[in-house]
This record gives sequence, C-alpha cells and structure tokens, in this order.
Amino acid sequence: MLSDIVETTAIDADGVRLETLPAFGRLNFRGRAGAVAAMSEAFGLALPEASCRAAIAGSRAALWLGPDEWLLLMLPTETDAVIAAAASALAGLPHSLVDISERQYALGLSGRLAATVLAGGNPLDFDLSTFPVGMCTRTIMGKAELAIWRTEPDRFHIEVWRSFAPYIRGFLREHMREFGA
Amino acid sequence: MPDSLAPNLSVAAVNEPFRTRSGGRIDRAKPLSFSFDGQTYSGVAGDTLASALLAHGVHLMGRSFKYHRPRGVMTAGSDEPNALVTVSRDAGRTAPNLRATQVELYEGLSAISQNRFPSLQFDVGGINDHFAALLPAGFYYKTFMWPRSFWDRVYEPVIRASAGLGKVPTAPDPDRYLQRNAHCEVLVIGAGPAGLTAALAAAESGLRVILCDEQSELGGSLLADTTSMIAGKPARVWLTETLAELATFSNVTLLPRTTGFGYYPHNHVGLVERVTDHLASPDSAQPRERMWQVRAKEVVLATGAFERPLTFPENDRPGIMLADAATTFVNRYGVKPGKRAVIAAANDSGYRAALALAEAGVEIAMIADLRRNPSGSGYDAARRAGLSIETGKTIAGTSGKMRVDGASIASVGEDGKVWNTQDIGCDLLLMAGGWTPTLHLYSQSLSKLKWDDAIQAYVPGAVAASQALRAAGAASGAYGLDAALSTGFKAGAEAAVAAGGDGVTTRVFVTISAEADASTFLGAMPHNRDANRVRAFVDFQNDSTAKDLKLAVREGFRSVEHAKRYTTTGMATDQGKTSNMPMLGVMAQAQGKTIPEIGFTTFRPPFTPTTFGNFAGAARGDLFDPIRRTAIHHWAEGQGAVFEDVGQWKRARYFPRQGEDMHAAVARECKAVRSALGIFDASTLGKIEVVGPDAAEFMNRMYINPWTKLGVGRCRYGVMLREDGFVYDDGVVGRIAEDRFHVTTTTGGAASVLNMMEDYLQTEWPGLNVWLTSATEQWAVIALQGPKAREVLAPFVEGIDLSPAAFPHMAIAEGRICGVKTRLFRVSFTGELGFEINVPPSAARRVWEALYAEGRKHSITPYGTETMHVLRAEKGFIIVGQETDGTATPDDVGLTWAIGKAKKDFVGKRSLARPGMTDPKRKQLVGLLSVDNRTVLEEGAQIVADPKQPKPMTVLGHVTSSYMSAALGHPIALALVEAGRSRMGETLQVLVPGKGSVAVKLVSPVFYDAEGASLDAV
Amino acid sequence: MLIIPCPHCGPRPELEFRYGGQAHIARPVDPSPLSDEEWASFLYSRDNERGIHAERWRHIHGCARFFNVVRDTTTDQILASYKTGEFRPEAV
Amino acid sequence: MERFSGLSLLRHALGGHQGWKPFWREPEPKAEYDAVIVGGGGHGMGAAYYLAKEHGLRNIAVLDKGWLGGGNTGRNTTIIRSNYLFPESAALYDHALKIWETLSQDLNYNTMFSPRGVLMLAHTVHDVQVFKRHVFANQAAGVDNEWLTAEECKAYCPALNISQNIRYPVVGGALQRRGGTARHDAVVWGYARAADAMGVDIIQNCAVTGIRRDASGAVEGVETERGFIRTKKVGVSAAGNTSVVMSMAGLRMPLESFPLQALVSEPVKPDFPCVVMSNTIHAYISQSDKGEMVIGAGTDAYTSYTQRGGLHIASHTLDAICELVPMYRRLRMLRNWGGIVDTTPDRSPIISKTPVKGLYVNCGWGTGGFKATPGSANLFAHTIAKDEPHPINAPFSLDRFVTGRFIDEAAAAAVAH
Repeated sequence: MLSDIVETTAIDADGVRLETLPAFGRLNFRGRAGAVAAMSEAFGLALPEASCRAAIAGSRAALWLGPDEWLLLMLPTETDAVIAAAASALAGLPHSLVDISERQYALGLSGRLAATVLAGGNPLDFDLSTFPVGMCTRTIMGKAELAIWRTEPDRFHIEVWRSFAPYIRGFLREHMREFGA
Repeated sequence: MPDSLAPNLSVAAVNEPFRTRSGGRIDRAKPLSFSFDGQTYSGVAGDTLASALLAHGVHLMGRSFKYHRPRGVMTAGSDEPNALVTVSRDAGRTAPNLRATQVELYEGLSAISQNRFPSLQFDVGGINDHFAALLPAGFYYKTFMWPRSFWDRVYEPVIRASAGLGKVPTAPDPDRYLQRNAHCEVLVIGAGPAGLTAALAAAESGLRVILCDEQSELGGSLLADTTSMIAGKPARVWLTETLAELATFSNVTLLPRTTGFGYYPHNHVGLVERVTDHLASPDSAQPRERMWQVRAKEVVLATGAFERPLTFPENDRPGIMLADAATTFVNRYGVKPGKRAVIAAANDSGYRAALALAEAGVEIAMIADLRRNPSGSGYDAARRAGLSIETGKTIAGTSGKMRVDGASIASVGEDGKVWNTQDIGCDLLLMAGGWTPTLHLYSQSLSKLKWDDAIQAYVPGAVAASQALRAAGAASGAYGLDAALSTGFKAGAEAAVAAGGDGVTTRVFVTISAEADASTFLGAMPHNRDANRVRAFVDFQNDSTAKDLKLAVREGFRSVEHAKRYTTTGMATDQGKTSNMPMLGVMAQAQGKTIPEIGFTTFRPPFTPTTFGNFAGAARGDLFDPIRRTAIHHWAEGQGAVFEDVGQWKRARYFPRQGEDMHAAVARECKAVRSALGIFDASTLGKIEVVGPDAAEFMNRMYINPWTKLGVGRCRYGVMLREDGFVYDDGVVGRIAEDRFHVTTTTGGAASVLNMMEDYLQTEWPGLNVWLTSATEQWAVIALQGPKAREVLAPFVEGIDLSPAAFPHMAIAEGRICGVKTRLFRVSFTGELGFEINVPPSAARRVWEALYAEGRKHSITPYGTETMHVLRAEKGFIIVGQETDGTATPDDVGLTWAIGKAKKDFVGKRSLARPGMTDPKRKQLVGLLSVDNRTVLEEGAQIVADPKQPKPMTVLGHVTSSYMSAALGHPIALALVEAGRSRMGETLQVLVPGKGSVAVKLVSPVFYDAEGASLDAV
Repeated sequence: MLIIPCPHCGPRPELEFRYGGQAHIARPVDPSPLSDEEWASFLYSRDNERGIHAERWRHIHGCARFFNVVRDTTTDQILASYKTGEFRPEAV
Repeated sequence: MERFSGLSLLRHALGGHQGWKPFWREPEPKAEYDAVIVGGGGHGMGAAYYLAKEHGLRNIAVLDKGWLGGGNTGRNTTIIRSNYLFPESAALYDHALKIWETLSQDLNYNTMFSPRGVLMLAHTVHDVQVFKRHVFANQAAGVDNEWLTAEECKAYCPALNISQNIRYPVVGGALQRRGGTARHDAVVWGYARAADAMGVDIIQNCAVTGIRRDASGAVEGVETERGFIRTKKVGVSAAGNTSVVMSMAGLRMPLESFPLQALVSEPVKPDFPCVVMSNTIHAYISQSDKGEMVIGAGTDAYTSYTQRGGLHIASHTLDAICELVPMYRRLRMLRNWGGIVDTTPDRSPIISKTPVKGLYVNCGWGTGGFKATPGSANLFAHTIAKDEPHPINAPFSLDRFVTGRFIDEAAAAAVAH
C-alpha cells in the first residue's frame, strides 16, 4: 500500500494543491533508433525524439528522459500487455525494457502558485517560454531527485522514487505553508 | 508610509525632544513603544531603532571591540560600524549584532546594547582604553608566550571573554527560513534613482525584471531628498509615481527589505528578503527571512555610494556621524541628531547636511571645510543661508566622554602645517569625507575595479568572463541625481537589450538638484598634536587607528592584505564599508605611494551579514536529509524495532522484547534463525537491472567474477573493484534471462555503483548493447532464513518448484507469491536455508504479514541488521565497509576464488599486479578466538605480537567484526592481520587500552558449519 | 552554482550534474602489458590545467549522460560542451 | 632579531611604538642561491626556516607570486590534530603537533596555538566503528585520542545538540585533547621573521615562470618575473598551483585542485569551546579568539583556480551547523571565501623527491594542510637538504602511486582531513 510509505491525502493552500496521483504502469525503455521505432509501434505512441518532451495518446504517455531513455506511463492493467507486445515487436533488436511501476509514484501539483512552490527547491526556470507545457525532465528538489512534467500551464506531474516521496511531499508542503497549507 | 506632501503635524511626539514637528517619512500618528537596555522609549511608525533613540537624544548605542570605547550611531544604514544591538523577541528569537540603523521599529521591540559590563554607561572593559598604549596593532603576537602553558589556560580565555560582540541566543531559533529560486532577464540591485530608472527601462522591454533594495522602502537617496525636483515634481512625488508605474508591470517584481548579498559564478546572485522582522506579531506561516537565488541574464548594480568618514584625532565619540546620515535622520526620520553642530567637510555633502539641519532648527556652529576653495551648490546655498563657513580647516581633536561636547578646529596651510586651534562647543560633529561607490557585488563577481583619479575612487572595470553585469549611478562613479537617473535608465535599457529584449524608448529626466561633487580627502587629516599619542580611528568597530596602520607599515606589512590582517582594519562586521578607503589613504600616506599602487582588498560575500538560517532554508529536522523507509518500516516500528541510519535509509537494527538490551535481543534472534526461522527486511539493498545482448560481457568487465557460463535461473556472489584494485562493492547477481541480470549492491553503494557502471558503459564501452536501470525501489525484499524457511514459504508461492533439486542454493526464479509477482532468490547470508523474496513494495507488507502469520507455528522471529551481521560473521562472510575499508584487495579478504581466472581484463585487474598489492606482508582476513573463550573483543581494536613494546607500537592488524556467537556459545571475531593466513594457529594480543591485552588465536574466518550442511536443511 | 550546457538538455544548473574529472583519458584497451609507471600515469596523472580544461560531467539528475565540457579554470567560463566520443572542438 | 616580550612592548610603548623594525627585509633577488623555495605560505616559509636553522643553509630564497601567506595559509579554518588512522599518517601529523606545542617560543612569535581539543562526531553505527578504530590505532601509536559518549560530548561542548530529534543524532565522538587551533597568519609571519633574521631572502610579488634544467636534466635555476635565479635545489610548495609549477619541469602530477570554501559568523561572546568536526553531516566549526564562528565548508565539485565557489556549498555546511547547534541559526555569516586545495588520489600528501634531480615537492595536502605546517616544513627541509626523505615522510613519496602503497585515510576512515 502506498500509505505504508507516505501519506496520501491532498494538501490544499491558496493557489496551490498537492495531491497523490493514481497508480500508473511504468516501463523504462532503453534502446537505439531501430528499437525506438519498434517500441513506438508496440506502445501505440511515437516516443518523442526531442529532448525533454513528453507525448500522450489516450491512457499512455512517453516521457523523454535521456537520448536513449524513455519513461512509459500507462494504466497499471496495461503493463503486462505492453511488455508482451514489445517482446514480439522488438525481437532481435537490442534494447532494455524494465518494469518500474512500483519504483516511483506520482504527485500532482497544480494551481497558479504551483511553479512558485516548485521554485522553493528547484533551480529550473518554470516560465512557460523555457518550460512549456509538454516539457519533462529529471531534476532535483532540495536533496532528492525527481522528474517534473508540465501537463498544463498550472499543472505539474511529478515522478518520485518511492522512498523519497515523503521527503518531497514534506518539502513541498513546507513551501506551501505561507500560502495557507 | 505616508507619501503625501501635506505636513504631518497632527500628533507631534511631545516626549521625543529631538523629533521635528513635521516632515519625514514617519507617521507621527502611530506611536510605538520600545525598550533599549530595559528603559522604555517612544517612537513612531517608520522609525528605525537608531532614529527613535536619536529622537530622545540617545547617541550612545554601543561599545567598541577592543578598547570598549563608548560609541554612537555613525551612519543611517548598512554601513553602521558602531550601533550594534541585540534584538530579542524571546530566548530563541534573539539576534545579536544588528545595526540599530537597520532595525525597523515595531510595537514592543526590545533591544539591548552589547560588549559592555555591567552597563553601556559604565563598562569595566573600558579599562582597556587606558592601556591602549600597550595594545597597539598585533600586540598579542609579541607577548603572552610565557610560561608556555599560560596561553590557552590564562591569556586566551581572558582575551576571548573580552572579545566578541553580542551573545549567542540561549535557545534554538524556532523561526522558519525558506529559499526560492528565481529567474529574470534583468536584476536591478538598489532602488535609488539609478535603480528605479534602470528597472523602468528594463520593464518597458517586457522582460522579467526584479528590483530589490535593502531598505524598508524603495527609493534610496530619494527617501531623504526634500529639495530636488524631478520632471518638475518634488523628488518624493516622482518616487511615488515611479513606484506606482513599476507596479503596473506584471513582468516586474519589487522586493523591498531585500539585500543582494552575494554574486556567484554564472550570474547567480543571492538576495535575502527580511519578511517578518519588522512586524510586531509575525505570522508563523511566514518565513522570517527568504533567500532568493536569482539567475539573471543581466544584472544592474545601482547600489549607490557610501560616505567616507574623516580620519582625525578622537573622531569616534558619540555624536560624531556622517553628514549624509544626519541629512537622512532629519529629512527621512524627522529627527534632529543634535542641537549644535560642527561639520567637518571635504565634500559638498557637508553643506547639504548643514542646510537640512539648520532648516530643522539645529544650530550650525561651524562648517569647517578642509578645502581652501570649496565650491558646489550646497556650498553656495549655505553661504546664501548665512551659515558659518571656514575653509582650510582641519579637526585636531574632539572632547566629551559619552557624547562629543566640543571640537578643536585648526587652520591648515598648503604645506600641511597646522596652527590656530580653536575649541568649539557642539553636541554633533559631522564628517563629509566624500564618497565611495558601492562595488562589493561587482568585485565579488570577479569583475575588475579600476582607479579613477578624478573622483579618487575605484570604479567598475572589466567584467569577469561568464558574468553579465554593469553598474549605474553613484555605484559607477556617476554622482548626482541627474547622472543617477540617466545612467540608470541607460544601464537598464542596455541590460534589456543584452538580455534579448527589444530596443527601448529613451527618457530624459530633467532635474533641479544638487550638483554632483566628487571632492574627497583620504588619509589622516593633518593636526598639530603628538602623533604618537592621539588616536584617529579608521576601523571604528575594531578600534584600529591611523597609528596602527603606520605601525604595520613600519613592521613590513606593506601589502594592504597584510596590513588588514595585522591590524584587523576592515574585518569588522561592516566589512570595511566605512574603513577600507580611509585605510588605503593612510597606507598610501605612510608609504609615500598613490592609492592604486597600494592596491585594495578583495570583497567577499556577503555584502552585509546574512542569517545562517537562510542558507539552511527548509533543510532542517526531517527535511535536513531525506529519510528513506522501506515498505516494512511501519510494521517493524509497531514491533518495537530499534532503527539505525544507513545512508539515508532507516534500517531495523534489532527487535527488543520487554526488558531486553541489544545483546539479549540479538542472541535470541540469532538462535531463532539457526534453530527455526527468522524474517528480515532486506529491501534497502541496491538493485540494478542489467539488460541487453551484451549484458554478460558487461558483467565480465565490471566484476572480478566470470559470468558467461552462469546459467539462467542461477545466482552468483559478485565482487566489484575500483580501477585501483580495491574492493568497491559486492552482492548477489541473478541471471533472469540470457540478456538480463538482476544485480544487487550494498545499501550504501547502490547509487555510486550504478554511476560507476554508467561511467564505463557510456565512456569506455559505448558500443556494448546493454542498459542499466535502477530497480532498488521496484522490489521490496523479504529474507526468510532458517531451517523452516521452505516449509513456511511454500504455501504462498505459485509457479516455482521449491524442492531442493529444482530450486537449489543460488537459484533464482520468477513466479507469484500471495498473488503478486515475485523474483525469488534462494540465497543465504546466514548459512541457513534461505530465500530472498522480491515483491512489489505495494504488496510487501501483505506478503510479509502472511509469511509472519504462517511462521508463527515455528516461532518466526523478525531480526535486524545486528543479527544479520552476527550470522554472516559466523559464516565468515565479509561486509564491504567493515572488513574492507577502501584499502583491501580481493585477496586480502579471501576472495581470490571469485576472480575469473580466464578473464584477460576486468576493472581493477591491472592494479592488482602492482608490487604494493602483492606484498606478502599485506593484511589478510582471519578469524580470532579469545583464548579465555569469553572476552568479546572491541571492533577496531589493534593486534600486536608484544603488548609491552614501547609506543608507537608495531601493529599487525585490527579487529574488523566482533560478536558473541549464540550458536557457538563463545565470542568470535574477524580481523585483518599482516600475513594472517600464514599465521593460523598463532596466538597474538589484542590491545585493550587501559587494561592491557587479550590473547587471541588466529583461526579460519568460517566459524560455523564450514561444510554448508545447514544450507539444505530439510 | 555553475550553469552547465548539457549537449542533450541545454543549459542546466550545476546541482543536476556530477563532475567526472579530466576528459579524454581513455582506458587502455589492454592494460596488462603496461608498465606500472604507465598504468599509474593512466590512473592518476592529471593536467590539472590552470586555464582551458577539457573535463567530463554527468547530467546525473537529468538525462544521465556523460559528456565533455571545455572550461577555463581561472574564470569558470564554459567554452564548449560536446557529447562523449566526440572530439574536442578545435577552436577551444 | 629583536626579542619580543611584554617588556619589549612596554619599552616601545614609551617610545610611541616608533622603534619597531620591519619583520623582514625586502631584498632584491640575488643571482644565485643554494636553494629556492617556490611558495611563501606556511609550508614553504617554514621549510626555509628549517633549512636555515637545522641544515645550515643560509643562502636561500623564498619566492611568492603574491604576498606571504596569501594562499591557503590565510584561508583555512586553522584546525590542528594528529589523530589519523594509519601509523604513517599519525607519525607525520604528530611530528607537526609536537612542533606546534613549542612553536611560539621557538619563533619568539605568538602563533596562539590553542590545544582546546578536536572532537569528531559520530552519527551512525558505522561512524562508531570507524572512530573507535581510530582511537585504538592512535593509542597504540602513542597519539592521544579518546572515545566520548554523546553525553560526554555535550559536557565537553555544551552548545552541541545531542537530542534524538535531529536527522542524524550524535551518538558519540572521538576527542583529541591535544588538538586545537592556531592563528594562521601568525604562523607564516613568525616563520618569515625568524627566517629573515637568519639571512633568508623573502621575495614577494615574484612569480616563477619557468624551471631551467641542464643537459643532464637536473635543475639549474628558476625563471621568474624578476629574472633568472640560479640554484641547484628547488623546493616547490605551491599548494593549489603545484601542478602549474611542476609542469614547468615537465612533470605531470597526481593532483587536482578544487575550490574549498570557509566562512565566519559575526563575532559573539565565547560559546563554543573546542573544535567540532562532523564528516557525516559535513560540519566543521570552532570559535576564534575574536569571537567569530569559524566554519569549514566542502569543496566544490570541479577543479578551479578562481578561489571562489558556489552558494550551495556554503548552504550545505550551514544546514548541518544549524542542526548541530540550533541556537546558531540566527547568527549571521560575515565573510565567506575560497582557497584552492590540491588533492591526491589517496588524499594523503606528497613530500618527495621527484624524477628531476634537484626538484622537490611538498603538495597534495587537500583540505588539511594547515595542521601539518611545521612538521611538513621541517620534513621538507630535511628532504631538500639531504636529498633523501626523512623516515617520517618516506612513505609519502611520489612512487606510491606506482606501487599502489597508498595511505588512504579518506577511504579507510570516510573522514575528511
């Protein structure tokens, strides 16, 4: 249970809300060009080639995390099927596909002050011109790593390793206190 | 603050004798009460502590560092060296060393003076002043050496007690501090006229602009300017309108009470915003202070200039202050700093102060100008006003104890000769020594300063590589309101263009204002007194004088850095804001050189002292460092587990029952595992999934072991070296598929092992088709160990045949347990039949509890890391970081067997062939048994042949692990001993400091079940 | 805190990176025939340049790639960054 | 050399302090010296002093590219201790500590050596194991070091927070009572004054631009900004700039130079009686006689010669300080600066001959060189004078990187120097 590790209740403040997002199926995909094309086919979604960009189709998303690395998000129930589809589509193509559904989980941070709260512990520039909707990247928050994906102008999807989640949650809450959290 | 021009006459504070009847940016309708040294005073909203005390005629606010001389407020801002106070809300909310000139008054503020005993008026430390002749610069280097033991026992404690300023708070600070990262195209530091127009220009480009200023209000010099007109309006009206205009820009962030304190590489600038210190009842949801870390494309420094004090004898008495400070007190705070003033002027600022004071009703006894032929708009106005002006005058001394009561004015000839001393009574003596552009941040950026002879000041020079900044207004050496407005706007516009903005409109600011004046005097002012006796202070807080600096030069400290360190000039809490230039002046005089020949000292962050809490920000308590907990943590907590920190992880160390200490608990846990069943949370072990057709080849290169022939479904204990040949990490590796390995690492090594693997893969072997994915948190790991392990586990497992033949020791299989996926390892770090059950963390607790419930039949016992350590030591298994310490080779710890002998290369192999690594005298892993069969050795204890030898002893080795073995009924230990494997059976001595030594016998490190019979317990 | 241009992700704050020491020191393909001195030189000798220095960084909290940077160690100015395996730009 | 004392101070006071003489001359460089030391910090200046005093070499010069003591000597946090793990290290640092104990008297200059104790805090079970091993090893080596419980740590340093409510509670500590601090500038000034009195030429603002070697490869002299100086022995003691100087003789060193930051608070009344080091949470703190809290920060990650580093480095150490001593959260940083530290692969120093005849090097002190100053200087002088290392510094030779005979204190102890 998620609650074995971290509180899951949402935190509200004036202009910003932190919530725990539902469970996702997650696959870490690594591979070279040929494999990428095949994986896109199997996943039903073209893996973005542009740095730090995410693509969405239906219940699935592919986040570029590195030049040969994508985080694939899907419904938990779809994971096995995607693994199976990839196994046949990628046969003979060197690649790595690892189930990391449970390695991390997702927080949602939204509201007009969401970027301000993120800026409490993250040195990236969240201006929409430099961090547009659809941008995703691994980065850091305080003393922990996380991945941030801007899904709407005032909404961020945050991926964080399981054991770091209480820290990230606490860190964000600390920066939401002045707004009433 | 009231901004209207209407005189604010309603409630003149009747009990504030030095308060003007009108004017200033204070609100006389809002009285405040506060206390200083226990006495209650009144003030008004808009006051600083300094202005409110001055309103009562209180100048004496502090004592100096060395001589404990009485000192009054000298400035009106962040350059204040004297008026340092401790402000306290409660025991934890107590801040020493605050400048009274920067402390904003609030209802109930409580401040005390510092560095005095028993009181500010009567300070016994003042005795130092009488012995000043014995205490020149650096006196302490020349004495206090005899007898030798007296330095730290006698002299130093006395010196330490008399030094220091305020006291440390007696309770932890409960307030919060936060940081915020910010990005902008143009950061403007300083919101005086230059900063305001810079921000306006940049704002019009549409780029993001941050404008900050250390003061409570934006406006800088305009806040005290009652005479200038800008664009046909009084300066304060223009200020109000300009701030309103700036506020209309959504791309502009205005930050008052925010100091730019540090300029770091790549245009990274630190600001600190004081959020609540000025409030009577701060909201605890607000941070007390906030550190802004700004990454700016371009920075405009509009930081103004500091006025220079003059260096004349006894220039430090309370009531002696900078001319511009007096102007500020009168014009901004509505406070007269005295009744009768003498003004020592080397700059027009003295005249402007005299005019402002005179208008407020202060008697101007004399303006004594050092210059023979002064000029300037202030001078002209003062003459028109009929003020008493004398030129060619120096100050030969002052009188008064707790307050200046007179000045000796003397004539000075062109040849420097001084005569005709005249004593004039006064309770206020102003110093107008000219100006120093404030370039601390400029210098911190590593940009160069250059000497400008025309204004006798350092001004901005070449900008440092990969920094982008410019100065404007007085900070750039462009003095006067006209220049401030125009250079500010130009700098803001240029910064915007450099930051990628469009060209901006030009604006012209027509002013009626005082002429700029760069006149100054640097160095000790001439006088006709005994130069060996009088003291003209240069660094007021640290009590260094012109005489001290001359002594330093005489003793060879010619470099300005040497003189600074020898005399401590410029090292006080104002960091030389008032003393640096006077120091250079005196040193230049003493060496007959020019100031640029003397050089200058480096400016270092912070610009003004910056609260530690800001740097820590949110990193306190639980947020100091992430606390990583496993999925089983709360269960273990419920069982009363005692945890230990292993890196960021919390691990259960042991599970004491009622009345048990650690030893008792561990003995019980050990017995349970050996006799029946134990359950252990191994989730923190690092896991890396190595996947790809070249996975085995990659493993061959990274680990000392051979991997090619490891069958799918089998595991192997792997050892990894650094390239220098020393053991780096270890762990069990399972082959899930031909192209897929499940690698485990130590808990602490997980991240660094992955980094090292990536390093080789990406940079040395990029052609290998293999990828690495951390799976540490994908799997929780439940270790089930003991003879009953299979029996308890079996009912829950689907799809894996657990029979010994089908699933032998060192096997791995994928299947399901309790309905969820598992990677099941049959491995043992205890020597017993054992399984490590990898399950998704979300299901881990459920699986754990199911196994635990089933295991109750066999008295299943949860055990912690301590028991794990004992059990593995009984088997002679090493722990990386305990048996190895970064200096052990595989052979040292008995792992030569693991090396793939046929492999031509692996990381670290070549290093193992170096002579130092093959030396037969290297320390080797052995077991130790206490000859008395009962002494548990201390870990880390040293092993010698002869405990009676003199020190330093020849040490043969040390104990790496030591435990009481419950299974064996006697203590066991592992040790690294010089050539240990050739010493089997020998007896050596383990030193027990203070108690002699314990005889130990060297034995095999495998103490328990050397044949491995227990692994296959049925 | 430096701003380091990652060849994959663009300019990023130093906190996302890990320094990797001098660049272009290739591990010998076959270390075994090297003398102890040659091996020590590979392992430990470094230019430690006061001036223009080619060095490795890893965007560990980003795209996780190692790459190379040319930096002036007297000013910390970064003159170039390029991917692992690419040659150091001639201009710097 | 005038003898300093309370009496001399009194005598000069009567003369208005007009009679004090320069501590050192400002000579022009001679054409030739018996030995030249490159680098006028504590280690280099001290080496010149011991060459003159103990080895009879008076015709020597110390060259510095800036002002004496302007490098790491004047930039460190002045911690002195000798409780190192390996016997080789303990012998080296204790050699230094013994000289510290009488240095003021030897130099007739108060270096303010203050053996107020150095307490190294343990926060984890692993720390306890490591520090106890140190304690036992030091006791066998004859170096004082003792184990304190958390409560004993608190008694020794009452400002410490030993409660369980911090992230990494203090579980004990290793105390070396003979350890402490000294006045950093005074060390180099004292050495300079005493060396000058024996005839050593101290030449400031004179950067070395080349090392000239003869046909046999041996050192012939040094090129400087002020001309060529002939000498057969060159001792390089240039700390962060060692690689630069050694490259002039064609040598590539096992060194990397990193920025190391330190900072002080505003002065406050005495509150912190000893030196406390915590490697686990990266906090190093003592209080100067002036009242400033002197705090060592970590190194920046990258090599640099800028003598400054990033804001996050200071932040990282101050968050630890605020946890360890939460009353100090409201104190304020007064000054933050950087030095350049040269580090070796095993984090132990090099005091060694080199493959170039007549060229000697003393470097690689990393973050811990100040404590070793007098011992290092003394041993370096021996190495230069005798053309062979003293037995104490023999293990700290350059060839250990070839043989693999490391003295890896950092790896072994996980303790910063």
